[in-house]
Amino acid sequence: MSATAERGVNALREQIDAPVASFFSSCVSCGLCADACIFFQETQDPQYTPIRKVELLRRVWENEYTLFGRVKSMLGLGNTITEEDFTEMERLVYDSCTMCGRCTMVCPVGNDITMMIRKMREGMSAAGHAPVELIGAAKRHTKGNSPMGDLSKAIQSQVKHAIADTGIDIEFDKAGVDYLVILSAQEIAEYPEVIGAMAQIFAKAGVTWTISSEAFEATNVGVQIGNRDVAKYLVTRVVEAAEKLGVKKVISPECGHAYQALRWEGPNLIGREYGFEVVHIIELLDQLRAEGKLKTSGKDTDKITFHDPCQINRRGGINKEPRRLLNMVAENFVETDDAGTMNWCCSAGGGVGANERAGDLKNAAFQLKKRQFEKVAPDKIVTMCAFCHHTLENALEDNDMDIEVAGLTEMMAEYLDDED
Amino acid sequence: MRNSSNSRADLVQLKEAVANLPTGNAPPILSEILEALGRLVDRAEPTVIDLGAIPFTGGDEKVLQEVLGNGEVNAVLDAMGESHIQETGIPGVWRVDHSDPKGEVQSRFIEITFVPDILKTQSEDALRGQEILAERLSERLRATN
Amino acid sequence: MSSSPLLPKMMKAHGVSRRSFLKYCASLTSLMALPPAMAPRIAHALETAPRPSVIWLSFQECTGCTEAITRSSAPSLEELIFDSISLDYHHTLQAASGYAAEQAREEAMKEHHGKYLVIVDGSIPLDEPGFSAIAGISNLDMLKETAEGAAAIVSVGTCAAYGGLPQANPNPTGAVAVSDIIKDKPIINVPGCPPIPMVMTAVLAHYLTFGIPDLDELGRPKAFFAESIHDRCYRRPFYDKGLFAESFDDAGARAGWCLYKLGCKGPTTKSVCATVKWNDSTSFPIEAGHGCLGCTEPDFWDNGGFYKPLSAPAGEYRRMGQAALVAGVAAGIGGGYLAKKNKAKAQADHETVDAFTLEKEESES
Amino acid sequence: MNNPYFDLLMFARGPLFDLALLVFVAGILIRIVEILVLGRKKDFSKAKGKPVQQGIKTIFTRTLPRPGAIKANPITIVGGYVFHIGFFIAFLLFVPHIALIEALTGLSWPGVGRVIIESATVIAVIAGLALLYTRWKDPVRRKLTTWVDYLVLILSLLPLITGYVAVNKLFGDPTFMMALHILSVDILMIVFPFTKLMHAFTFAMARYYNGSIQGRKGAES
Repeated sequence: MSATAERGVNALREQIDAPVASFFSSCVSCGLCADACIFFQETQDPQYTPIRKVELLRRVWENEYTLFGRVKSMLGLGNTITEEDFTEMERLVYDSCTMCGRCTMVCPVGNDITMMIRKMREGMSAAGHAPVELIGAAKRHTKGNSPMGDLSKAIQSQVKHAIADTGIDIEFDKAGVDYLVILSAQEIAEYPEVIGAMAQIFAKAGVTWTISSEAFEATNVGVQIGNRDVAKYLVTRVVEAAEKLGVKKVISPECGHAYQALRWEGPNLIGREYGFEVVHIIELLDQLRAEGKLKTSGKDTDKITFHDPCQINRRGGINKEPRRLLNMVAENFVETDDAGTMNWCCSAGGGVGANERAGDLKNAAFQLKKRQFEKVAPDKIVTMCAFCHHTLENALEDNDMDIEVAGLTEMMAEYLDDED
Repeated sequence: MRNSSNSRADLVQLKEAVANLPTGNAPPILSEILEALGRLVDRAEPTVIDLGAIPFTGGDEKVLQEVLGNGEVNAVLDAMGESHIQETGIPGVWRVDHSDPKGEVQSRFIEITFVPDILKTQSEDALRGQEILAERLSERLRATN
Repeated sequence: MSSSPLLPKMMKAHGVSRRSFLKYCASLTSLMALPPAMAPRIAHALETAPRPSVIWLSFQECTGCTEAITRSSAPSLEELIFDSISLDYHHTLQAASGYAAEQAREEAMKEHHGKYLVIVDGSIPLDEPGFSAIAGISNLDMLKETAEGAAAIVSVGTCAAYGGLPQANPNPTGAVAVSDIIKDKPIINVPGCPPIPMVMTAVLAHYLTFGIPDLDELGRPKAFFAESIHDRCYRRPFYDKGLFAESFDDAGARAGWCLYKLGCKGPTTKSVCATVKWNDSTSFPIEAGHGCLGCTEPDFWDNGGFYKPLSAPAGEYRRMGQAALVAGVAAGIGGGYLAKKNKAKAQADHETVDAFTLEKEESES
Repeated sequence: MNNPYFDLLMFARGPLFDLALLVFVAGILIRIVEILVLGRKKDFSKAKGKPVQQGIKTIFTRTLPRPGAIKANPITIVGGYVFHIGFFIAFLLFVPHIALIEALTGLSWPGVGRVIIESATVIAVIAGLALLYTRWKDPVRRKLTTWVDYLVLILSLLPLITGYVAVNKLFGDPTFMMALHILSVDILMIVFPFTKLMHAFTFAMARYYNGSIQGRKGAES
C-alpha cells in the first residue's frame, strides 16, 4: 500500500460535499482572494492566488459531481488529474499556504477557500505529495507521543520544575478533576513556564485539573498534512485519555492548529460527539476573570501589542477574550493594523514552518509582519499560540528586531494578585 | 384619484416645461432671416422658412418673438380653419401660422416677402367673386323689379 | 372622355377657395418635410393633373381605406383631390357599373398606357382565383393586366402593401401583397389599416409633383414612416417617467399614462399617427385610450397579441416554463444522486492511511 | 412582404425565448438541486455560536467588502458593485422588463423612469468594460480567467448595450436592435446554467455555508 495519484484523486473525491459544490459554482474568478493572501501580498506572484491552489479539487467536482461535467467528460472534454498535476500543485498547497483563512473572509461570494485547501491536502497527502518534514513529524508522533518524538521524560521533568518553582502540586492522571490540561510540544520543549503559570492561576481560582501521562500533547500533524486517517489516530489518543479520566473539560493549549484539531475537527474525525467539552485556555482564563476568580495586580509598563493566531481568532472565534485579559495587565496596549479577525499570519502556520523548502517564502511573508510591528514599535508582542510565539521569536531575531515575545497565560500569571 | 390627478397635473406641467425648453435653434433662424431680408432688398427674392422642419419649441418661439416683435399688419384668414398672418416688428418679415378647423396648428412659417402670397386674392377666387357678384346684382335687380 | 383637370372645377363647385387649397398645400409640404418653396409646385401639380391619371383597384379589402378618405360629411380637400384624379375607375365610388365600368378601365389603360398610376387596396388571393374576382376577372389577373401599363403602383392599406388581415395566420385564401406579384414596377406602400388620408394625398401629391418619393426598406415613403409612433406620442413623458396604466379603467389609464403594458405597439410601429392624427386631426387611437395595434407593420395581426406588452414573450413560454421546472428538479435529483453514489464509492474505496504510508514507494532505479 | 427585422424579433420573443427559458430554468434547477442533494455530513463538534443564524446573516453581510479591500482592488470592487447595481436597476426596474416578468410569473412591481434606467445602463456598461479591462490587464485576474469568463462578461454587457441602442434609436433599425436585444438575452439565458453566471444563485448557498461553518466556531464571517 503506497501513495499513488489514483489514491489522491479518490481522497479528493471523498471530500466533495454541498459546501464545496456551492463554492465552486459561485466563484467568478474575481481574484480578490489574492490580496488577502500573505504570500501574494509579499511576492505579487499571481500563482499564489488562493483559489488557484484548489484547482484539482475543482476539477474532480466538475468532472464527477455535476451533471454537465459528466456529459463533458463523456464527450472526452473532461480534465483528468495526473501525477504531474499533483507534483505541480505541491508547493502551492503546502509551501504558500498557512491556512490562515483570510481568503475565506474576503471572498465576495463567500467561498471558504481555506476549508477547501484542507480538503485539497487530503488528496495531496494521499497521493504522496505531502512535504517530507511533515511526514516525518507524523511518523514521530505516531511512534512516540509528539511530533518531536517521545516527550514523556520531558513532560515529567518540566512538571517537576513547575512544582518546584511554584510550590503547587501537579498530579498526573488524577481522576475526578474538572479539567484536563493538554500542552503543545512547543510548550513542553521551549516554553514550559506555561505549566507553572497555569498551576498558579488555577490554584487561585480553585480549578481542579490534571495532566495525562498518556496524552499530554495536543498538536495534530494529521490536520496540517491534511490526512484524516492520521489526524483521527492522533486525536483518538487524547479523546480516549480524557474519557478514561472522566474530566468534564479538556483545555486546549496555546496552539492554533491543536485548537482546530481538538475542538472542531476531532468529533468529526472520530464520527461522534465527545464525552467532554473542549475549551481554549484563554477562553477559560477569560471566564475566570468574569467570575472574579482571576485577579491581577500591577501592570506591565512596556509598550505591548498582541498577535492574533489565525486558528484561534479568525478560524476559532476567540477575539475579545485575550484583549480583555491583556488590558488587565498591560498599561500600554497598542494594536497593529488589521489586528483581530483580519490579522496576518505569523508567516509559518499550517505546516509551513516545518517545511524547509518554504523557507524563502516564509521569510518573504514575514516582511509584512515586520512592517506592521515596526509601525507600532512595541517592546513586547504577546500571543496565545506557542507556534506563533516560536515563529515570531525566530523571525524577529533573523530580522535583527529586538522585541520580546510572550505567551498570554504566562503574562497573566506574572501579575496574579498574591493576596488571598 | 386625487393623487393620480395631482401627479397628472404635475406631469402635464413637466411635459410642457420640457417641451418649451429652447433648443437653441432660434439664433440660426434669425441670422437666416437677416440674410433672406438682404436677398429681398437686393433682388426682391422672397424666402419661406418652415418652422416645422426643425425642432422649434415654445422657448424658441419666445426668443424669436423677443427679437422680431410685432408689426403693423395682423390678418386672420378663415380658410378651412384659421390662419394668422402677421407682419413682425421687422418690416418684410411675416409670421404665417395655419390651423385646421379644430384649431390645431398645422404648419408654421416665416416668410420674408413684401406680402405673403396667401394674403393675395387668387385669380381663380377673384373670377369666382366676379361671377358671384354678378349673380347677386342680377338677383337684386330681379327683386326690385 | 375628357382629360382636362377636374380639381379646380370641383373646388369651385364645393365653394373651396384656392386660398384654402394653397394653405393645404403649404401644410402638406411641411408635413412631407419638403422645402416650403415647393408648395406652389405641388399645388400646381395637383390642379393640373390630367384625368384619368389613376386607376383604383380594390381586391380583398374592407373598403376601410376608401372610407377613410371619404369619411367626412363636409367634403375635405383629400376627398376632392382623390375624386378629381381617380374617379374614373373605382368600384365603390364610380357612377358606372358592370361592363361600362370595366370598359372605362380598359379605355383608360389603353389611352394612357405607360403613364397612369395604379392604386390598389386589398390583398390578392393566390390559393383560388374565385376567392375574389371582379366582373369575372380574378384579382390576380386584373392586377397583372392593369399593372402592365402602369407608370407606378401605390399599395394603399396594409392588405395591399403587406397582405394585412387576409394574410393573417392561417391565411385561408393564400393572400399576398401587391409587391409579391408585381416585380417590375415601382411600388409605393402606404400601409395602415386604414392609412391616414392626408398621408395618401401627400404621397399622391409627391408622385404627381416629383415622382416616386424616398422609400424605406419596406417600400414606405420615408417622410411618413421614418419615426415610430412612440417617438412622437403625447404619452411618451409617462413612459419616460415610468408611469403605466395597468388596465383600461384604472386611475393610470384615466390620467393618460402610457399604454405599453396594455399591449401598445407604438415603439415598433412607424407612422405619423401621433402628429398628423385622424378625423381632421381630432385624435388617434392612443389618444382615444387604446394602444397602437401596429397596423402599418407587416404581419401586425400575428405579432404576439394586441393586448400583450411588446416585451412579453410571444411563444409557448408557459408550458415551456412548467416543463423546465419539472425537468430541472428531476434531472437535478438525478444528478445529485449520481454525485452521492460517486462519493459513496470513493468512501468504500478508501484505503486507510497511516503516517508510514504517506510516501510513494521508492521508484525502482 | 415581410419585415425581416420583425421576423427576427418574433423569433427571439417566440421560439428562441421558449428554448432559452427551458435551458435557463431547467439548467439552474439542475445545478441547485444537485448541490442540495449532495448535502453535507452532520457536524459532531459542539457549536459555540449559532451556525444557522450566522449563515443566513452572512448571505447579506458578505455583500459589503472588508475595510481596505477597495483600496487594493478598486476596479474590481467598485466596478463590480456598479455593474451589479446598474444591471439590476436596468433589468428589474424598467417597466417593459417588469411586464415580461409579470407575464412569466404573475409578479409585478412599480418601475422607475427612463433617466434612472438609462443612467444605470450607461454606468453598468462602463463598469463592465472596466471589469473586462482589469481581467485582461491585471496579472492575478488574467491568470484566473478562461475564455469562457471573457465570453460571459461580454454576453452580460450585450443586453445592456443593445437595449440602450434600441430604446434610444442610436443607430440601425430600432426593431432590428430590439430583436438583437432580445436575442442577446436569449443567449445569456442559454449559457447561464453552464457558466459562472450561476453565482447569481449559488452565492447565497456559498455565503450561507461559509457563515454557518464560521458561526459554529463563534468566529466572524
